[in-house]
Amino acid sequence: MASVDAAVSAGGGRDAGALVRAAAPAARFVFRGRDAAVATVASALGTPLSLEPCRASQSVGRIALWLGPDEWLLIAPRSEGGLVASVLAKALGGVPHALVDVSDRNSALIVSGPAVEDVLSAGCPLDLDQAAFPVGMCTRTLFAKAEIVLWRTAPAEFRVEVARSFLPYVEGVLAVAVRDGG
Amino acid sequence: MQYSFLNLVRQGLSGHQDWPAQWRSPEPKTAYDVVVVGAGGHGLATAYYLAKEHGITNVAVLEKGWLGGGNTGRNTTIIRSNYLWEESEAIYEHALRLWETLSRELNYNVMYSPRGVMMLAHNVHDVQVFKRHVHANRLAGIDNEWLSPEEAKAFCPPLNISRQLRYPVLGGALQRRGGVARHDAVAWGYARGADRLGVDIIQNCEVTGIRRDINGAVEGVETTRGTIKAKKVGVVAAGHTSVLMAMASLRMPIESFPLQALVSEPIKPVLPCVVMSNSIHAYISQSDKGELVIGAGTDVYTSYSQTGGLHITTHTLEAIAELFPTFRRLRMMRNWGGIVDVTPDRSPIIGTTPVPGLFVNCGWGTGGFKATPGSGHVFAATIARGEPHPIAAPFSLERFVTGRLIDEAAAAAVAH
Amino acid sequence: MLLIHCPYCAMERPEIEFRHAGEAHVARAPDPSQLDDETWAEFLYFRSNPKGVHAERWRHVHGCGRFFNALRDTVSDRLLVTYKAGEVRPELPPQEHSR
Amino acid sequence: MSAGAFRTATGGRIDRTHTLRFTFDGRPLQGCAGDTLASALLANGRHLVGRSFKYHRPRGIVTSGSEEPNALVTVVRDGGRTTPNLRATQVELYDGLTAISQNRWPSLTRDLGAINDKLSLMFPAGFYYKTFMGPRFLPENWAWTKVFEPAIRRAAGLGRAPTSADPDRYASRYAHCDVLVAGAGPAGLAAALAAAEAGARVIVADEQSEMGGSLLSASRGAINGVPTAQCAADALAQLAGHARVRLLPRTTVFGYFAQNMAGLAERISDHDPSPDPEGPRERLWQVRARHVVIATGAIERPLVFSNNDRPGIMLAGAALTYLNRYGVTPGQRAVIAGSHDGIYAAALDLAGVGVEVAAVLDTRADPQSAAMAAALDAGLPIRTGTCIVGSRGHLRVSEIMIGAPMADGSIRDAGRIPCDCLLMSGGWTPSVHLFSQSRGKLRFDAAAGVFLPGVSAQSETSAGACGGASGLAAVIESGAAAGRTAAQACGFGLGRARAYRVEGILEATEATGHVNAPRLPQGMAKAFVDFQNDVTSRDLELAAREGFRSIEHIKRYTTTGMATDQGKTSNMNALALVSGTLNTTVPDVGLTTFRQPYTPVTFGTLAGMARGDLFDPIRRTSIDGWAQGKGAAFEDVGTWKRAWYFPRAKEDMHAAVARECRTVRAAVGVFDASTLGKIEVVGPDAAEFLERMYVNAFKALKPGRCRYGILLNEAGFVIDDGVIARLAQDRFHVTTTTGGAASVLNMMEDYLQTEWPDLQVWLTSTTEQWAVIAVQGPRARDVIAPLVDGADVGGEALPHMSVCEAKVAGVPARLFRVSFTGELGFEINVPVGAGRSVWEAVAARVEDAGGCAYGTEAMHVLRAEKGYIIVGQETDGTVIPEDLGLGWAIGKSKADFVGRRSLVRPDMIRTDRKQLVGLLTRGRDVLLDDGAQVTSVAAPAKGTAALGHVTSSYHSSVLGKSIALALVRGGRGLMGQRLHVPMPKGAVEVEVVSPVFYDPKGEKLNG
Ligand SMILES: Cc1cc2nc3c(=O)[nH]c(=O)nc-3n(C[C@H](O)[C@H](O)[C@H](O)COP(=O)(O)OP(=O)(O)OC[C@H]3O[C@@H](n4cnc5c(N)ncnc54)[C@H](O)[C@@H]3O)c2cc1C
Ligand SMILES: NC(=O)c1ccc[n+]([C@@H]2O[C@H](COP(=O)([O-])OP(=O)(O)OC[C@H]3O[C@@H](n4cnc5c(N)ncnc54)[C@H](O)[C@@H]3O)[C@@H](O)[C@H]2O)c1
Ligand SMILES: Cc1cc2nc3c(=O)[nH]c(=O)nc-3n(C[C@H](O)[C@H](O)[C@H](O)COP(=O)(O)O)c2cc1C
Ligand SMILES: [Zn+2]
Repeated sequence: MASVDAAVSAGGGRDAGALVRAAAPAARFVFRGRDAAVATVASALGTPLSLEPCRASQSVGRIALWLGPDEWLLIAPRSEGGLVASVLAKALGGVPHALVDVSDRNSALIVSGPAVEDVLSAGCPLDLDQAAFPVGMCTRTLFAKAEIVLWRTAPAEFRVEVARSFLPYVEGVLAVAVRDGG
Repeated sequence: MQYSFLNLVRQGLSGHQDWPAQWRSPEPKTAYDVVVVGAGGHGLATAYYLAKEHGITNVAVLEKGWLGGGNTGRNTTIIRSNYLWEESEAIYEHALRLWETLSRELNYNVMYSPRGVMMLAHNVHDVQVFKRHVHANRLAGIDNEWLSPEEAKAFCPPLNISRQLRYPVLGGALQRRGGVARHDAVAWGYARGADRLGVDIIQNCEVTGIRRDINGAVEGVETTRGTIKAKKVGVVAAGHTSVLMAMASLRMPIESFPLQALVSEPIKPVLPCVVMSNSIHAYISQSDKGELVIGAGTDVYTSYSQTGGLHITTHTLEAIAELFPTFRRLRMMRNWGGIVDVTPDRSPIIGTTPVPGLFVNCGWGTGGFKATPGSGHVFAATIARGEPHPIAAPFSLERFVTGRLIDEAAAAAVAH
Repeated sequence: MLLIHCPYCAMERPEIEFRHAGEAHVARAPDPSQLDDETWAEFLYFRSNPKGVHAERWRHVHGCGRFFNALRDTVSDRLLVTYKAGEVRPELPPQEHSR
Repeated sequence: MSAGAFRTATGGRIDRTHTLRFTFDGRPLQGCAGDTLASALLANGRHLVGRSFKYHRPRGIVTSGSEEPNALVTVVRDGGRTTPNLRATQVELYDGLTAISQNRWPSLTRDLGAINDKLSLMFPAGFYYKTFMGPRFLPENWAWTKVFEPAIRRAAGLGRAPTSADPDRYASRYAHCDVLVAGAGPAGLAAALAAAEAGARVIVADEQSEMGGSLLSASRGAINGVPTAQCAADALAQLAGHARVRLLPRTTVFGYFAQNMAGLAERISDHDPSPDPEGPRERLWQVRARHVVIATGAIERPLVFSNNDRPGIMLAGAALTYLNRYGVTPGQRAVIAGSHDGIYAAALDLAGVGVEVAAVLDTRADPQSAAMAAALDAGLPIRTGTCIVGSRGHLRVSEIMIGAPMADGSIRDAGRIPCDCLLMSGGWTPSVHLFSQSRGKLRFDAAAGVFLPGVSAQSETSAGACGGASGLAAVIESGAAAGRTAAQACGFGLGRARAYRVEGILEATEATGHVNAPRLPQGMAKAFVDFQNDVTSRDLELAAREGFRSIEHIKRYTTTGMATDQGKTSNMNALALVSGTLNTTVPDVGLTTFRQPYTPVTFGTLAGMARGDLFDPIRRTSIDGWAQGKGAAFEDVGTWKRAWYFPRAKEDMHAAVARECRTVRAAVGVFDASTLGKIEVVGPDAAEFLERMYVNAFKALKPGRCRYGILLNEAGFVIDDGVIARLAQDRFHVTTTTGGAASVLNMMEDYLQTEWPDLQVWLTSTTEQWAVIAVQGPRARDVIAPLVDGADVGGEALPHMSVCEAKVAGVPARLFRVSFTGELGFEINVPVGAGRSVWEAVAARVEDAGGCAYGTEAMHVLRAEKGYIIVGQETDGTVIPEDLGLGWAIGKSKADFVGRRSLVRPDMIRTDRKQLVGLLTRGRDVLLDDGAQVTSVAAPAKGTAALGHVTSSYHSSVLGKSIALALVRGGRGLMGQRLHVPMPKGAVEVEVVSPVFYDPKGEKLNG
């Protein structure tokens, strides 16, 4: 911010610059279980499941978002849904756990751009500064009056998972926020 | 000196030099027949009726702060009696009848203003619930009528009845005898009335202990101004009830929550009645001074702090601005909180306790201002006779054991 | 709006992500049918509602979803400590009581 | 001279080359860019701007900031943008601004309401409590409600509310920072710089359009060699250079909440003559700061003397601001009075631009200061030991009366001084509002006579004048120190302290000046303490005389401090007066509570973007678009929109619902049940868990079968119900009511996590995973069979209350054989993404089969015909299963489940509880009202207790009559009896019947 004006306009300017787009269709599973099952899932999925709170892990397009101490949201390309389901089912065999297909439950948006923090801050009460919400952090939280799962995928990019029926609302609030520069 | 127009004129001519104190500030005596703990509207009314109706004048009302400074001094003053259950109808209607004659009774203009309380329905379920109220109330002889959206608008012109609203107004239940009163005047009027009958109102006197004799019966209270003896103690401490009852080792079915209210800057009259919307949490009227008086919801956690979170306020104003889009540019001038004592069934507790000589009147939660005269009246009778007044009887503590709750919340969300 | 440390997320989060869940350590009897009406009523309805340090339950409902316990001063509304469900109520350093 | 006769030739921060036109009460005037409405009015010699609340006294501009009590105006804009009660001192001038005065009729100069001033003896504080109760010969309250109260209401209020809806938008933002600095005067700027230089993330907010606070009003002196007036700009430029600093001008820190959360109101577009119609007008900031620096300055106090409220009487500090910041002189001949050195600086500056200084009156007997010496040097007429006792003038002060206090407390007449303005300073009150809101404890500084921040309750520091610092050097020093402390509190290093060298300032010798002992009026004259609410010294005395001791009582009785300025200029004066009258000390009387907001905040700002469609989420099912296409009417159920009925040409609701019901019974209907809550309960202990939660037995339920589940709360009352299917040994598909979805899941998690953590079972919400298409009616099987692949939908393979997996219309589905209509029924659950397409395939076949889509209303009628309950309609939180005739559902052999213990409490086993029954009206078409009461006689006496109430009432087109469900005391024992339902047009006779009106044997379930 070179001048007073620039500093001020970041608070209210309209050229703030953030883009909202739909994420590619995905297969999703909620996996819940205890330690034994967690390890099994990780190896079957090919992605470690973060045991550290509020952290995402991913490899080869398979994503595991920590949602709670016994709950992960697994995301894979839509086309791999069936495969993932069967691989996990097989691996988990007799291990107590819950694996529930929620592919259609959520929709996802990608919000990106230099003003992404301000735009999301129009509705999200969390500190989105990179020091507080680094790349790789994920969590359930609120966006205005909707619950979302927020995952920072890059310094200026977040993925927003939202229950399907809340999508128009979240998009509506985001549109206003983008227009207002947050 | 009687309050009257004539005396006002007379005093005006002599510079208002001769008005006596509205109440004394006496030193506490060592003993009283009855000690009332809490100089809110309910406690003061209790003392007034003890003296007036039961001839018990050797009474002290002990107040830890300034009289009327609890919820009596911080509520949105909505008065109505169109409650659902017969037990509730009885007590709130008893109170409403007293409101109608209260100013002259006390010789103090409490500015009771029956301008109508309208409760809005926003969905089919609301409509069903309110119609049930209307029918129940009519049977009980309590006025309550159903208004179409257009009738609601005619009664309250600034109301937005657009069908496009997120939660459109599908109609409303109107109690015309409902309204508001000047909250401070209620406390002051009862204080002056009780004082004139000989009651000692002792402010800045916090009760810190309840003394019991070897049989466990009450024999007095400890206060920050010394021990005061009394064989009968009535606790009327609203949000602080649990704290006081704990002094007698009693646990209560009560939790204390912050409840907020706010006023706008004063404007010329725009809102002729009281409007309540339970399902989107908004309560609004306009005071005689011109401010919009707006009630919000409770915070979710128990607290004794008389403040609340901003998000509760914003939530309320969202609803107000949606229902009254012409108010959106008006401004909040002051926001405050009170501590309300909430029972599991949102109905009060009035009566005896397991401790002989100890009486309690509490649990009015978010809606006890309207009950002030009736509550004081039946509680005075209960203390005087040592057994519950018939109207108070259903509101016993025992109901939580038997399960015979009087659940106003179940049927109608919040009850202001 | 309070700021509450979630012991499962291991960070402070804003109050609106949580749902308050009443007094903590009010245990449900293993076999309620053994209780008399008074004791059952005590469990259902009677609460300590203290002015001062209060043990209460919160759920991080719009977060990790876990229920946990907190000690909060109901006069200042300050959260003194939070701890996981099932853990015993922690002792507070003496000065915390007096605040 | 452009833009006003009272404009100085040079100086100030306005742009003299840029003239702005505006009108006040219709009169065209001119100002300059950079003016406020107040400064522009003053530049035109206009002091009279409003009328007071009660007595309608003519009033002028008293201050230059947000504390202004008098100069409230309505700014008129297009449409619903007109705004009342704005402070002229805060309204930034723009070209074309239209302002009008308030609370006067017919005009500001001739206001009929001023009669109140003449009659004021009848209107002391609290007069209304003492009268208006009669006359006795009229009914109680009649005169009050019909005559007096309406008159009082009409007289009260200030401006008028807009008459059309506000078209503007409001934005909101959460923000986080290390250090929030409230106020950007010298203290705030120094704090912000220090914190920023230490590396902290900083937000600086100032309510004014330009940052700099008192620096903007400085006329002399320099900091580190830079002229003071330039210093603010330099500091701001430096701050702007820090990437982690956010500067928010026009932003009021209005509230300080728990755990260092602050509420900020940013005004974005009101100062703009033609604001961007798309942009927001204001923005709410909810800032969570690790440390807060409060640098909000101090507020000057008026003097209290007779008629101290005339236009032309203003605060000395304000006059300095008008002069030095706006290039405006307050008049031609000024008297400057006070008990504080500030008066000398004001006098010197005014004299410097050619204003005639008629007198400088210092109430102090023997003041000694550099400032006074400078004034003496300049030859100004100074009188010490002198006070003001009154003023004269009609719409503007023309003369003041002065006196000399004598040793015995009396005052000797010391003459009169003609003038056209009086500039007063009763000393300064530190702005401890935010500190106090943070729940910090104030302390009384007896030496300075002010309340100052004492013990902090949160992580904050007060700096500058609000913290008691006096003199610019000390103010800056305290600001810089606060900034460093703040950064350190956030874990940043202390860093190098900047040095500030202040020169050439006329420093005050005392921080604030004692609260001026008021010079109380004689005779009829009034001395105002709270200007806006017209509270006089006499009102305060009266309150004390009437026994009000607590300042809280006095506030409420007299309304002092309760106006829109919340006593910013008046509270300390009131306090001094009261403590004098009560013969105690100021700290003993104490302050009233400081509450947010610091200055009023627009409702719209607080409501933010929550309006219209964004008020609350609008949730629509995947099939909703289809229903809209068919012209369905919708109803709100929680946050969902549900198709209510599907009217065809010319049909009203009644006709549509009747047709839908008949069609379902005769052929088949299709219904969107997607909003039902769904929870997948999985794990080895799933059955055990459900067994404990629900009243029903689930351990015995076989995979592939369903059971109707009833959920109680621990008090035994029904709170939810739904069909629960066992998909596998360890997997259940639980459904809940639409409204109960979230709370049931929460309750289940609660028991699982805290009561039975040992159970190995996990819950996942699948409400939004599945679209649910209910196909009900005798032809239901015919309709779906061809679409189903991989399962036998025959009655043997898929009996009532069973479930299977299959493909429906090519989509993997969970297919339930269940019925909420009493007809043969299926509920097809498919992933939401395929919901619409499967629905369309099913709906097409339904139509071919002579069926139709039906909405929630028909669903309600159909289930009522069968006596099926709806939670929330037949139940209201006070109903136990037995009341509903659902006792059979309770697992008899179960030792425990949620709510079981409560069912044997005394009140639950009473025999006269209300029980669910059916009611048939005598006339087949008479429809009972929902909620109508049931009585034993047709015309019960007033106050008779009802036997019960109607829970559901419909016209059944299928049965050709009206039906109702009701909860009636001992109802199951009253079968066949006649009761009555009082309705507005008279009681209706009803017969008590079984709640199952249709197909009591349940034969239709099998098609
Ligand atoms: C924001 C808000 C809005 C409301 N709106 C409405 C409404 O619109 N309509 C309505 O009917 N009701 C409303 N209510 C509820 C209503 O205010 C209360 O139910 C009612 O005023 C209670 O009166 P009270 O006399 O019992 O209690 P209070 O007025 O609170 O009096 C209790 C007194 O006990 C004193 N006390 C406590 N502990 C001690 C002790 N140890 N020793 C001595 N004294 C003690 C307290 O200081 C207090 O003065 C509202 C409440 C709030 C907070
Ligand atoms: N202490 C005294 O008695 C006294 C008297 C007069 C002048 N002064 C001088 O005034 C200066 C004081 O400097 P300072 O920095 O402490 O105060 P200041 O008055 O210069 O600055 C305070 C700033 O805070 C802003 N502000 C106040 N409340 C606010 C809120 N709630 N939200 C947002 N902004 C808000 C004001 O608009 C102002 O710009 C010094 O130069 C001092 O010598 C002091
Ligand atoms: C019905 C009602 C109207 C009020 N009107 C005003 C008002 O016009 N001005 C004002 O400053 N406060 C008003 N208040 C608020 C009081 O100033 C005060 O905030 C409230 O009594 C709580 O006390 P506290 O803020 O001192 O804790 C009003 C309060 C009530 C209950
Ligand atoms: Zn958490």
